[in-house]
Amino acid sequence: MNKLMKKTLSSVVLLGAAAALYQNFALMPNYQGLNEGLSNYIIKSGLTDTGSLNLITAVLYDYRAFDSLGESTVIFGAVSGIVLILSRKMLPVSSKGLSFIVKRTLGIMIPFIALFGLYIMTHGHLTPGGGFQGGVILAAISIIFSIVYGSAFDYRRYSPQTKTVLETGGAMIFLGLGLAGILLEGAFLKNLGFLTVETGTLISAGSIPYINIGVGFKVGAGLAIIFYSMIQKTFEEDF
Amino acid sequence: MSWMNIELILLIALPAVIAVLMAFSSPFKQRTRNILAVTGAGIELYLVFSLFFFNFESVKNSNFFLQYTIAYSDTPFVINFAMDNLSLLFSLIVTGVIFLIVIFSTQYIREQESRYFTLFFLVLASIQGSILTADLFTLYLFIEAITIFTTPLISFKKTEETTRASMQYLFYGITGGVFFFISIILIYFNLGTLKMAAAAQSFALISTPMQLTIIIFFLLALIIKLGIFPIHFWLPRAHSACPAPISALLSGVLLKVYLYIFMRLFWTMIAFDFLVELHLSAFVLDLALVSSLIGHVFALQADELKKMLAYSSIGHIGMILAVLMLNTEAAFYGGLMHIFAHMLMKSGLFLSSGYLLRTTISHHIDALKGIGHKNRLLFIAFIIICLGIIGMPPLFGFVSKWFVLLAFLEAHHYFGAFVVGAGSIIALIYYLRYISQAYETAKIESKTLREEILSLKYFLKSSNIMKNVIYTFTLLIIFFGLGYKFFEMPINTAIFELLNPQKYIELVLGG
Amino acid sequence: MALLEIILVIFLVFSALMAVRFDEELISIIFLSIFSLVLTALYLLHKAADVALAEAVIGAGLNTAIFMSAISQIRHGDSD
Amino acid sequence: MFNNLIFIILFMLGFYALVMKTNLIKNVIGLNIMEAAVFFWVISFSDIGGEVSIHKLGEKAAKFNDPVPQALTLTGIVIGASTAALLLTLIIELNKFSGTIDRDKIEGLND
Repeated sequence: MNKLMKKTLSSVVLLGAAAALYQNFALMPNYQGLNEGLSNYIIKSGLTDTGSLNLITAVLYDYRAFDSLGESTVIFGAVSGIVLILSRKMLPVSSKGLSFIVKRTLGIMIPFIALFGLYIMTHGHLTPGGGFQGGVILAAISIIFSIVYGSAFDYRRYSPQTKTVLETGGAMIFLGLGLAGILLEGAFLKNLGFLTVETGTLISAGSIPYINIGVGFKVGAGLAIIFYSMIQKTFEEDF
Repeated sequence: MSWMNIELILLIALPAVIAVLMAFSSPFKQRTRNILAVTGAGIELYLVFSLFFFNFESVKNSNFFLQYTIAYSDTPFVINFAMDNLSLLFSLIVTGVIFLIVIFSTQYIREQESRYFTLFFLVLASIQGSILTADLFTLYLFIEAITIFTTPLISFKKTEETTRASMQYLFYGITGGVFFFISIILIYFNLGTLKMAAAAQSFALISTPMQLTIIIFFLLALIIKLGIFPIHFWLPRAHSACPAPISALLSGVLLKVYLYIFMRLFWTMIAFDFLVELHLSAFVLDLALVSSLIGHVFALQADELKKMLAYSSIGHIGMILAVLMLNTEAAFYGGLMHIFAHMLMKSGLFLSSGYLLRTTISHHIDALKGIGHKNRLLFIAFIIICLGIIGMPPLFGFVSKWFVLLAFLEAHHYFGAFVVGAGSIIALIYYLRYISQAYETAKIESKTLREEILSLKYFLKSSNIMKNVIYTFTLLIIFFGLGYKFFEMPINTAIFELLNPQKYIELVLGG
Repeated sequence: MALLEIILVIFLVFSALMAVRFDEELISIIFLSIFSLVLTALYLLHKAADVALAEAVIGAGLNTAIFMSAISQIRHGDSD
Repeated sequence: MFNNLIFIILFMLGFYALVMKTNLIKNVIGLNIMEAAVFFWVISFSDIGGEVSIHKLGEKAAKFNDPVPQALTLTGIVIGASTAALLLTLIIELNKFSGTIDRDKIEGLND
């Protein structure tokens, strides 16, 4: 009875809030890309400013690169937090995986997945994608290894130490490019324009591809560490 | 150009770099790590202090302003960092308190130090970032970062209670973050900007219901983060579960940083007149006062020292928010003064509670029995800070509470004045309850007071460092209580900043 | 085009509803993954290719794996 | 508008799961749905019928979709994923102590 009352009461409150919200959101002006806002500027001069065909990458890694730096710091903090919360003395790993067929098939597929991840990472300024997406695809390889081959395989190939080094290396690339921006171009995280060969090719858009690579390794290694530290306990019985 | 005002970036980047170094410091000796931590926080403090010192004249004339623009300075939407008198004052005091907390934690934390300091310095970096940023989305990012970095620190002891508390903290924090994101994106869609200054200039152009939506989502997010009355359950749990330095960080520093963000948003960005126009200021005022009373009353029935301190934080934060809502000069004076007083006193109280209870397992009131005889001098310091927070005359807490009371009386808001007085009286009862408990036992053989004072001359002896930090807090409270005039000039310039947001807006957009 | 969007949106709401409704966590998580996948398609329809890629990789891929690894470690009490 | 309606339905659904469900995993799922609802609304609202905001070499596109909300959404998605991971980690740890993930059965959470 009490539970039912609580449920109806909260449902009524939620519905009321929903109705009020709907009333207000219906008043949003029709969005037409804003004549004087940011977006118009980016669309007009994003290519000439940054040399990146992909405007979202231009925003993420050039105009608002500091946000991306902060975001990768958030992942770094989340990784250290999760490792702190889950820290264990033993690292129980399992070498038991799935069946032979699955292992073979994925053995063939994984190089292509890695290639795809690297492609997404390095072509962030030309096609959809970028450091984050490519990095997560690389992390997915680690996840597949853990599931299919058992976490011992993943542990042997890419130990947590390697991943930590990769993660910090990625962050250092990002930060180093930011500092290089101060020294060479005169502002923190400013794009290094002299690195561009020709707009529209792989080596263009100044430092954006390098930032993408840094972010990719950082995010990929970080998320792989998160998954790895969360999965450890699962296979304890195998020992 | 490139080196101008680079300190603003340095203030954020330096703690982050130290955090990364700390992450790899596990093979180091403990001593090396402690030196690294204290040096890092010290350099940070030196940087802020030098900003204050070398710009003293312009601070005095309240035309101090620093700005650093990242990358393209000629585009309409760059991320920039700005520091005016208000942010300088906050940055200075926050960094000072955090410096003392770092010194304390070098001795207090005995396990997993490298992870602890990694997260601690990341929190410091995001606090500095959220104080300095002039961009809404960067502000959102830093607020989320603070929430994410403090969560593992709350569950640092890894017991059931701490895990539960930190999980609840994270749930509430993320929900608040989602509300914040909605507000920011609404501002972007309506005004096409993410800069606080540009949004401030054209906020009046938004239709009134939309303004209401934006303001309500901001208010919801900040009320969750500040632990104001309807959504305050998580606060005492989270603030009492963690190790003492983290309690001091959360209760002493972080809540004030959220208050700073509150001021930045509702005075600089959204002019306060909109809140008055929409009848929200009176509502928030009453809510904050009720929250203040409830916090004090709950503190009365709390049986654990740290929980009591956390509930008392709810009381004080409610009071500060209420007095700020009066929107008069006297109110700002009292409110800002009490923000700093409470920052010092609550940090001192949490640190000394951590020191006093470091050997006992439970924090229950019974565990305090006889503790006043064991550590005489330290307990005297504890009592002095308690008296300060209750509002006894020569101490800092009295001065600030007095100005808050005056502000309420000046605005003829007698309920507010009543809450301040009643809060003090209730606080007197619950602090006395704990103090009397500490002396309630037969005499225990221990050092005499004289011996304890004499042993203090080994200033840097590791067993004395924690005590010395607490004594520093006590001395600061006595010192500022007598010499509160030191705060007069900086607070007045900060009030100037709050009452004239036009200056900030013009300077950010102009340069 | 419009029809496709309507179908997808209905499916989106349906999968969210199922993810909230079902009591068993495994089914909820699978529905959450479907939710992310449908959301990816909708992002593509709205011409947000980068976000679609991120949602597909993070929402449907990584999140599901993390959720799964979480529920595989959770012991249930006497009753649920 | 159509998208507003979907946003509010999804948001309230997520909020319901966050507040009313007692299963902690369900609460995380609710939080995820809430965030996804906001992101979906942002993307659908900023869609003004333009092209994917990527320049094509040698062509001049007439109209692009706004890239800034998409960039913000991307950041939001990544932060959401890391918070979900952190929350689930805490739930695993809590489960070790109390042996359940029912919010009502864990003392101290049932208010």
